[in-house]
Amino acid sequence: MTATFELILCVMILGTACVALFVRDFLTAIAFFVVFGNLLGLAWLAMGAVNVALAEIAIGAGVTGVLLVLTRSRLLALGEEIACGPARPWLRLGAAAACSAFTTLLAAAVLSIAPGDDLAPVVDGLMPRIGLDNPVTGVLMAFRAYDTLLESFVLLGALVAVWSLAPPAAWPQPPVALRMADPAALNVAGSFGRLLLPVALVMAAYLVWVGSDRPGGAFQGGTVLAGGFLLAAMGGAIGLPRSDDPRLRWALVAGPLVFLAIGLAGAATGRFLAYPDGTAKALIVTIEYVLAFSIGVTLALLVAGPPARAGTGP
Amino acid sequence: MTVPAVLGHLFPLTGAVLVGLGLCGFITLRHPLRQLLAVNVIGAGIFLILGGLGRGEGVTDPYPQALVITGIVVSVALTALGTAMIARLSEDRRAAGSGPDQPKDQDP
Amino acid sequence: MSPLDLLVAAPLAFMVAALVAGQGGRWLILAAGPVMLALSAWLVVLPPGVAHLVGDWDLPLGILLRADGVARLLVPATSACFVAVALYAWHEFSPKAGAETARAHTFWPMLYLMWGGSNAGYLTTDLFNLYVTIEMVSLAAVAMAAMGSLAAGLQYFLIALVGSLAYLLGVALLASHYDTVDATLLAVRARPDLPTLMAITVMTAGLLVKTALFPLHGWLPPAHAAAPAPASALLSAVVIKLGFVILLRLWFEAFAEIIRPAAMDLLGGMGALAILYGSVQAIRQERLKLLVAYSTVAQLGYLFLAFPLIANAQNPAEPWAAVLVHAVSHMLAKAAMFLAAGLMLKAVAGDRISDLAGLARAMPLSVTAFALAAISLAGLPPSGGFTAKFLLLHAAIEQGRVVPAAVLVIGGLLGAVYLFRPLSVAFSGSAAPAVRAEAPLRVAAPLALASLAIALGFAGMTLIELSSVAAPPAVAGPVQAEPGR
Amino acid sequence: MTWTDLAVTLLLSAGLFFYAAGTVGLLRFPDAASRLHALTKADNVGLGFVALAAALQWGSLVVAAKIAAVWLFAILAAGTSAQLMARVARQDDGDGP
Repeated sequence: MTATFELILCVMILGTACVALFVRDFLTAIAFFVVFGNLLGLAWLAMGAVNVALAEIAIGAGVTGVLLVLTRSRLLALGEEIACGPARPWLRLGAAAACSAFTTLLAAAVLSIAPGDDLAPVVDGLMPRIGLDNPVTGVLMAFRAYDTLLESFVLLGALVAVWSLAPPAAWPQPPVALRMADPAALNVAGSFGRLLLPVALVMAAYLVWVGSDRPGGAFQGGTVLAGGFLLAAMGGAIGLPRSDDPRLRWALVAGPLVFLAIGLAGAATGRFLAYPDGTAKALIVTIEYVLAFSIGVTLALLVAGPPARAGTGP
Repeated sequence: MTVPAVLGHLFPLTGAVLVGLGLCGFITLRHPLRQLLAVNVIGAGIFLILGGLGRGEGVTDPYPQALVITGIVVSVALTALGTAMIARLSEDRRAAGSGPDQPKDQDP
Repeated sequence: MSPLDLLVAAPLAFMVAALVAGQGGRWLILAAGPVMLALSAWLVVLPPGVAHLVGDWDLPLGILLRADGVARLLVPATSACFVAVALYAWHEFSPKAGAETARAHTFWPMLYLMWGGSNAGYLTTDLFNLYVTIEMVSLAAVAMAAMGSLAAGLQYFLIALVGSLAYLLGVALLASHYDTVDATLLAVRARPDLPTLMAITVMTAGLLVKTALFPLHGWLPPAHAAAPAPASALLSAVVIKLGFVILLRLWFEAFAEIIRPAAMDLLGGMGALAILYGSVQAIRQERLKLLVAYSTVAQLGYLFLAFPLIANAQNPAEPWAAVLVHAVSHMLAKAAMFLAAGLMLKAVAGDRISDLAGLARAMPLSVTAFALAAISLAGLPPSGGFTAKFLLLHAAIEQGRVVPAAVLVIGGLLGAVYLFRPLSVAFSGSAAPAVRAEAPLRVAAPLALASLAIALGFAGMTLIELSSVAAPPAVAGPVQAEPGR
Repeated sequence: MTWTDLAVTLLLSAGLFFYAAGTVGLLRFPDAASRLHALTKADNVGLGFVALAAALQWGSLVVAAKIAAVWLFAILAAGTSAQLMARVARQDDGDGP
């Protein structure tokens, strides 16, 4: 029964991926990509990896899908075609042959690796030292906190990189407004956004809180928060900030900064990113709350794009 | 190879095929936005390999799970940069007019 | 406290500070420069074998940081490059009231992100952690390349993205197969089976794309040539070195027992072709920055030409030192050359080599910096470049390898040819063009870097000693104890 | 098979029926407005039945409350997006012949 379900799931994942990649119309491609992301989320659920399922659906399908849709509409507004003609036959044939050969080799390599959760006992053995129950949060925030610290700076750096693309004379204006142009539609979206923003706040806080012991965490919570911000911005309930707004700057850096500061405090008393005995849980939850907030703001602004000259709109 | 053994590898194998499909898409699709979508499919395939091979009895190893979450966040950050670059490039080309120098910018 | 942590934490703290400071972000280099140079010096003088686990979480879960010879040579050179580039960029990326640009504000946080990312990459032995650091560096690099040409930046971005994913695929296979991604543990655990070979292949291919080894170099010249001078300097000097360092870790540490001599020869052959192709292309260029960019393609070849020489040497420590000295001196000389070229081209308001006529009289210091950098790049004595190429040639002759020896000699000659051309134009011409005086800092930065590249030629023994600190067993020989925990 | 199991099965079947009906409507109805009508109304009823089945199966009030919240938000999202899509569809019709 389970095997049948997983088999059907995998076939559907591959099918939606094929459509998303090779269908002519790009809007169809994006729609199938989002479905693909949600099916992947189901696959992660089937594997018992709820943390990843949440991240995949919220970030992989959700945020990436929104990014693709927004970019498509911006390109269309500029009159650019996205559905380009098919590649030359010999190129398609060659690519198909090369990729099949590569896939076969990769599949053979994958088949010769025995699946197993060999590190799970190691992680479980270390969990009592940090006082959390969710082992994934343990790995992310303690055993491999260094990765997560650098990753939070990758996210922050991506926003700075996006800002660097602002056209001349656009700095430090806000990005192109996300609010809907049609007044009636704005009304509908506005009441939805106003209703959902507080719900998203509560939901994000909840996700971070349960993340210590059950699936959830800073990245999942931050993404929910970003979704709330974006919906509110589309409905005109909140405006987008100027990129030189000091409050915005502090909101963006707060998470990485607190993480770095706690890491350095650990270095002062012993080891970089080590949590003194008994304080691990409190410190981790603190980092996660501030980090989730910063991630929410950063992701929302990443979707909004670089600063734009006032008066330019889609 | 027995059937259950293949079933144990079901998700990683799907991941391997996704990597191949995405690579094929990256090579044959000419528009950067579609290439970006293909890159995301490759990434999803890699994560499926990583997570699927960490699958034990009932639960999945938290170690690869954490690596995958980090990978997903990094890849969304890069996707955001990519889409912003694509949109800005299109704006610049529009502003410059579709002059004769436009094809020069495209990769051959 | 240990410099291993602070070398990463400090640039990231400065990135945060630059974001919060906004307009004043560029002033931070006055604090960051001394701090980072001091930390680099501290790293160099640490006792050998210093290494520790982040947060004291043990392997295979945790992440090991280590002060080996590679880090001890590359971290200080990287810091020198960043400080010089930042001082040079001081005026170029300054927010002017009324005409603020996005790049004046965003250049500084990205500079610190790249700085922290490079240092993190040199210091860690964890292959997944290296993936995150690669992306930190690429992100800033792509944005800097896009400041010159958005189209070239986008092409670079897509190629770098596929390169990193190939690397990540290899990491995924290794993580599932060996339940660790630490290079020091993999060195013990790795077996020559299909998943391992597959992982090595895709990781190497991905890193070679990012390092732009011929014939995977296509994206480099347009991106590096179009960017603003400080960005070009960082891209050519620092960014591509990270991929090379990871390759060193993979080929000589994690999988030293597995990799066959034929693979080493293949990589060496690609390096030889890169030297010849890049040099010939550099000779053919009419634009100065493209010439310098193709020179990067050629100089990268030397790094890989050395791979089989290290693997087959009686005393591998010598070519190992050579390749690291070459990486360091190329870093300093290439950054100096791009900065000097930026000044020269700005002065004549052109981008062709023929525009430079008579410039040696108008801006002697900048042309001198260019010339000093050229001496090191062409491998003329006394310079770091000479030390490196001499050691490589010595190793090649000792092993009786005619082809690498010939390529080394021919590459040196071709290098002299393409580097001499812009200089001869600059020294020619009877009238000196009228040139606006540049700020002293901007003139001093390339001159200081180029002088450092020359000075390395007098520090040969020190460099060779440094390079052998905590070297992997494949290089240091079996007597050396396993890298410390 | 207990009475709970029977009820769950019945509820699930009812949910599936409404989902199928909604899908048939999406495929067969002639214009955008009626397709949206099929999608939002039928599917939300279907989701309601499935949610009820899940809550019953779980047999915990807290979980039932959570599932009810999920159902409410799904209805809200479906209603809002249907409104927005209908407006776009009407504008497109107005532009057309």
